[in-house]
Amino acid sequence: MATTAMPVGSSTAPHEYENSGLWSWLTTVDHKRIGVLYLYTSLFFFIWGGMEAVIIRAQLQGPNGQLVSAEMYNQLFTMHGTTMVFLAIMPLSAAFFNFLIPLQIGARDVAFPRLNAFSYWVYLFGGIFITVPILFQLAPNGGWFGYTPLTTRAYSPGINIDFWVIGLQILGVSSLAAAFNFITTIINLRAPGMTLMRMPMFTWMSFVVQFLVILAFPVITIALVFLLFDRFFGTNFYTVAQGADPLLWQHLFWIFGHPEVYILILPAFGLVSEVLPTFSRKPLFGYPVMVYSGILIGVLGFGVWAHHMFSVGMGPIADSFFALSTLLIGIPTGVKIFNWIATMAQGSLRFTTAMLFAVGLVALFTIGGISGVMHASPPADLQQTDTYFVVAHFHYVLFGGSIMGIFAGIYHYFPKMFGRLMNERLGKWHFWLNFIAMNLTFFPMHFSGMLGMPRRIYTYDGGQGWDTFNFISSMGAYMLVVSTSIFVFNFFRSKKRGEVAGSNPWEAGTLEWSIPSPAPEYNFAVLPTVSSRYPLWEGNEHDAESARINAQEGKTPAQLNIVLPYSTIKPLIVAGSMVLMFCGLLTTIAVTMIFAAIMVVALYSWLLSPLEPEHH
Amino acid sequence: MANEPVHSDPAATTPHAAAHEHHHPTWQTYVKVGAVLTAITVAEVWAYYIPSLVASRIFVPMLLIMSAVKFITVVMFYMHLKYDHKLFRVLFTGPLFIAALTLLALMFLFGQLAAKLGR
Amino acid sequence: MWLTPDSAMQPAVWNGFCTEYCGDSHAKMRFRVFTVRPPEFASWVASQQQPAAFGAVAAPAGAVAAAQPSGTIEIAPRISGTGAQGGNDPAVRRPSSSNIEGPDTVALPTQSTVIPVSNIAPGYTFPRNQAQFDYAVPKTPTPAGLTFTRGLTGNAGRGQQIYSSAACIGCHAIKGNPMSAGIVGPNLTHFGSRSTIGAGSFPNTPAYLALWIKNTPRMKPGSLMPTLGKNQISNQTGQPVTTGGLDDQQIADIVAYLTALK
Amino acid sequence: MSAPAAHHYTSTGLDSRKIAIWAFIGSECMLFVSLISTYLIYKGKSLVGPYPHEAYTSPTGQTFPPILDIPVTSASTFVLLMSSLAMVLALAAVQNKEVPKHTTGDRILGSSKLWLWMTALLGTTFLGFQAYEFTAFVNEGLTIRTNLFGSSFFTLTGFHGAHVTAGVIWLVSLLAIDYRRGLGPNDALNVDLAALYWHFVDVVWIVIFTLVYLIQ
Repeated sequence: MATTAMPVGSSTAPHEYENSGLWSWLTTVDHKRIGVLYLYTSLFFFIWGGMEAVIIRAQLQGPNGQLVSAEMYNQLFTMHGTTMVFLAIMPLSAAFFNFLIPLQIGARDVAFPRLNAFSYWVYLFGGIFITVPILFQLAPNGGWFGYTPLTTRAYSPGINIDFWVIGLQILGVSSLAAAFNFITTIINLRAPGMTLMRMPMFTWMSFVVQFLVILAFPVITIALVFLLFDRFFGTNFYTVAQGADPLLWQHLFWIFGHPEVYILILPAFGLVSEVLPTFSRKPLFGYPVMVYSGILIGVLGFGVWAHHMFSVGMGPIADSFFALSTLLIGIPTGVKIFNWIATMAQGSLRFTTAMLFAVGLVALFTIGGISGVMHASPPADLQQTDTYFVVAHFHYVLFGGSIMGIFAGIYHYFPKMFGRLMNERLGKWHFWLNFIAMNLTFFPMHFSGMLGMPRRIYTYDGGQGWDTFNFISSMGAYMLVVSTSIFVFNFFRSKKRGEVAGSNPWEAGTLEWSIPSPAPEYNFAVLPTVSSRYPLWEGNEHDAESARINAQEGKTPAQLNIVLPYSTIKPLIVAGSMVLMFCGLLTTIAVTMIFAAIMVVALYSWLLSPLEPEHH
Repeated sequence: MANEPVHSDPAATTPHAAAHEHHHPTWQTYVKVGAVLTAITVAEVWAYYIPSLVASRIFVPMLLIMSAVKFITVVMFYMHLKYDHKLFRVLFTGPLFIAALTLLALMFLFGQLAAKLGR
Repeated sequence: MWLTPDSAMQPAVWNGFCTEYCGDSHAKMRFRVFTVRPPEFASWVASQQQPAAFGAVAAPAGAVAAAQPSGTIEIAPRISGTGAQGGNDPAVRRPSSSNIEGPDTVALPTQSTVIPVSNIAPGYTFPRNQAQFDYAVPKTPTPAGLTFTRGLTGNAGRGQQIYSSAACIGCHAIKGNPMSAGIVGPNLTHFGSRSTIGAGSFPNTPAYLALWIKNTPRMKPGSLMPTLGKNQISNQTGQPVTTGGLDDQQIADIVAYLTALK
Repeated sequence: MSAPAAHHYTSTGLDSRKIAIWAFIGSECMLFVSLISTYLIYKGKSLVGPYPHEAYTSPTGQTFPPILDIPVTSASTFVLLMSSLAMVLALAAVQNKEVPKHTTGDRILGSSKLWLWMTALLGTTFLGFQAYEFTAFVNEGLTIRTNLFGSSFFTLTGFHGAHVTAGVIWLVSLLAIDYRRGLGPNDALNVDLAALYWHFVDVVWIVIFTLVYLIQ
């Protein structure tokens, strides 16, 4: 199944992916196509999670809402949280990891292309596994955090929580596999001359994120194993009657949970750090400071987890330690905000849609950051925890932060992915509607939160001062539906009829803009050399020479004597059989045995087959 | 730290520099290391069988030190951390450092640290 | 948690919410905090420790044999829940906050009188006038289609017999009623003195209490109390309740009995 | 294992898979630390059932001796240590296969097949000890359900045992390849990966042995 040669694309209309039949997508190991697959799937789940949010807002529009029952509401808000965190924002970042990292560091592909395909397929099947139950009203209903004793078999006897526990284990495997892949890629496949301090900022932030993933996911894997054993094999990790302490779950979950929220935000920081310099026509201000603050956020991220647990009574020493470490981690985040502002200062700004979204992140994330620092102090948090104030906080940092950054990234890198520009007018409509709707939806939650409206309630009595705020939030949510549909329309329309973009429509400075759009399968005709942080802006003549060669279109791998890895279906089979093996826990053990056997056979056949044709 | 940038990155070495020198220790060294590990294990178990020592305050720290020595010996000699590229040291000690801190924090939070030290 | 009201504070009531997520009933886990003066608090505590105020069997070790009033209660006209901003179901209207015409309504003390701690009346001196703290009275409308026959009069004595022989004793305990020793459900010894039922879901008036007993899962989703009303649709089986179901008269009697348990 | 196409450019001159295995070991550190901290958190908090180091008499008068059997576990620890030694000798044998005989005096002590066999055998012996210990505990009334000690102990040692089993399967696969086409210096990296994984699993047992078995 050698890869077929790529037909010569005319420089006017960018070529579609050459053999874009279904089989070529199922067997692809090309990091760019896997990135596009991640993008499509995660946008679908983002809209799916958004629909869940709209139903929640419709139910809470007025007091004593009757739209959905208590059980259905609990499944909706649990799946809204789980879908948005694990199936939308992380994979949206993964889409950019996959697509951008090799291009930014001047590599032909990731270190382990087949492992990369495996992570995508595990994510897809895991996403389906955890999303389908809601159609049968069997979705997880324990909250995205799934605190025990509620989620133990005694208090959640149904199959709902089993879907959640197994679903998260599967998605954990996908993230971990991708993380090892990207750590090795970033360390080992940088172009000649690209030292660590010359890497683009997005790759740096991804580097920190991958370390967060490999260190945080094992902890939740163990927490989930304990819950799985408690639910299926009657062990007593969280059974109070046997002397166990349910706080063990909270601690293990949040040891993963807080690094997780940095996993969600740092890629958006990276994308903004690519967009702002490009449209300010200025290098990023204080590059080394941005790198070290990213690393500091990563490392400190493991020391702050218990600020989610100020109200469980850990005692003054623990509370004050975690309050201090939480305040401490605010500093590197603040440093980043100032560096972005300094990047824009005295820059010749061009407000394209991507730039608008990037500035939107700087503004809204700062609001979210400030409201976050407020409940870093335990006495304030005792009043705010589990109220809508916290809901407002994390929607400002997640929607105002991650999603804004990811939208900036989509508008910025759409030309490189599909060869066409997204429509700027629609883009501006999308931005302004999104900006207004976001504030309309989430700002009133600060007030209903401070007035004591608890989180996760499916209904509330009138006359407690919450009615108007909830009404405004719901109206804002409906506006978000409008703005997101403008984006979806713009996305699919521009793929076919967007204005054709050359290799560097924004005149950006980093390596990914030195190759044609959409990027050829082999990425770089010749390995680029790098002597500065912005090779296309400040590169020496050697860099310019390699950039010139790489800009030529229509070369086939054979002509350039480049060997590409075989496309193979094996990662998909291993991923599929692994997920079905997990399903065996819900059905009969025989199912697990059968698919475990298939998985091992497929795994051996994958490991023993050569990665690419022997180099003659 | 886990992801400290590697300063000694060979910036513009030829694409495939001669792989760093491969002078792995001889098998005699390995056997000696094996003997040392066995000796420490025997010492640990022997200490376990002395009631006065077990009751004394230094029993736990002593065992922890011996176990740490074995840990470092295996990691340095058998896993070649001593001879291989500095990058691997960062890749291993970073996570180990965070893991150790998490362990201590958890034991403190569940009151076991005081119990252990108070013994 | 410590609340230290300043000296000028008049007796007041505070709306409380449990914010720890616990599943379907999470939205209905509410409580009230009444700020009162120490002697009132002492009298409340003392009264709570007494055995049931009605129909208590003389406990062997010298318990106070409470009087045996044959209290009767008139169930208020049909329940309708007009929430403060107009419940969205016109048929359901909330009753005006009339006092309970019960056998032993206790005259409400004015704030200034200080009750000596020793003179512990069997009832207790607590601001129970709902109108005074309207913001603390739950305004949840009752589920549509759940009605109770009007104009029934319940007899507390008969209510106690029905209570002591029905499913209630399996989950509830009443100090002084030896038959009832269940610990799954809340203790009902001083149920009559509570200001709300279902953890702040509804005001504790006979009208709401009747509906509560008739079909608890519909009144409060996620509650463990089974459906007791005869031919009400039970949430466990989905079939109308036939065996052991209570008809409206029996429910009215139980309401009288519970309301008498000051 | 497919030998990597040698001409791939790497910025550090190291093989990608070795970087990946070290990152994997770093990640596994967090996995085992979570298991170990759970064991230490629940140490001494079991309400009922056989205890690790103290005798226990149940309300019904049934007495249970301290359940941990130090001599057997010390032997299994020694077996795992020796398997680490065998592993490192196997790696040396593979790396120096083509080095002329007279100079190898100080490099190899025997063929790679011998040492791979020894490692796999010692690993399986260790698993045998574990299986014996588990069945002995179950017979003495300590199952994964009995108490906190049972749950955390069986999960911790079970996870470690699962890793040792995976290691043995990996070694046997290497042996199969060695028999089919021999393992030369260019396969050295595949054996190196297995060696690193194996030593890590041994190091985790060193920590477990001290924290679980020796410290009361």
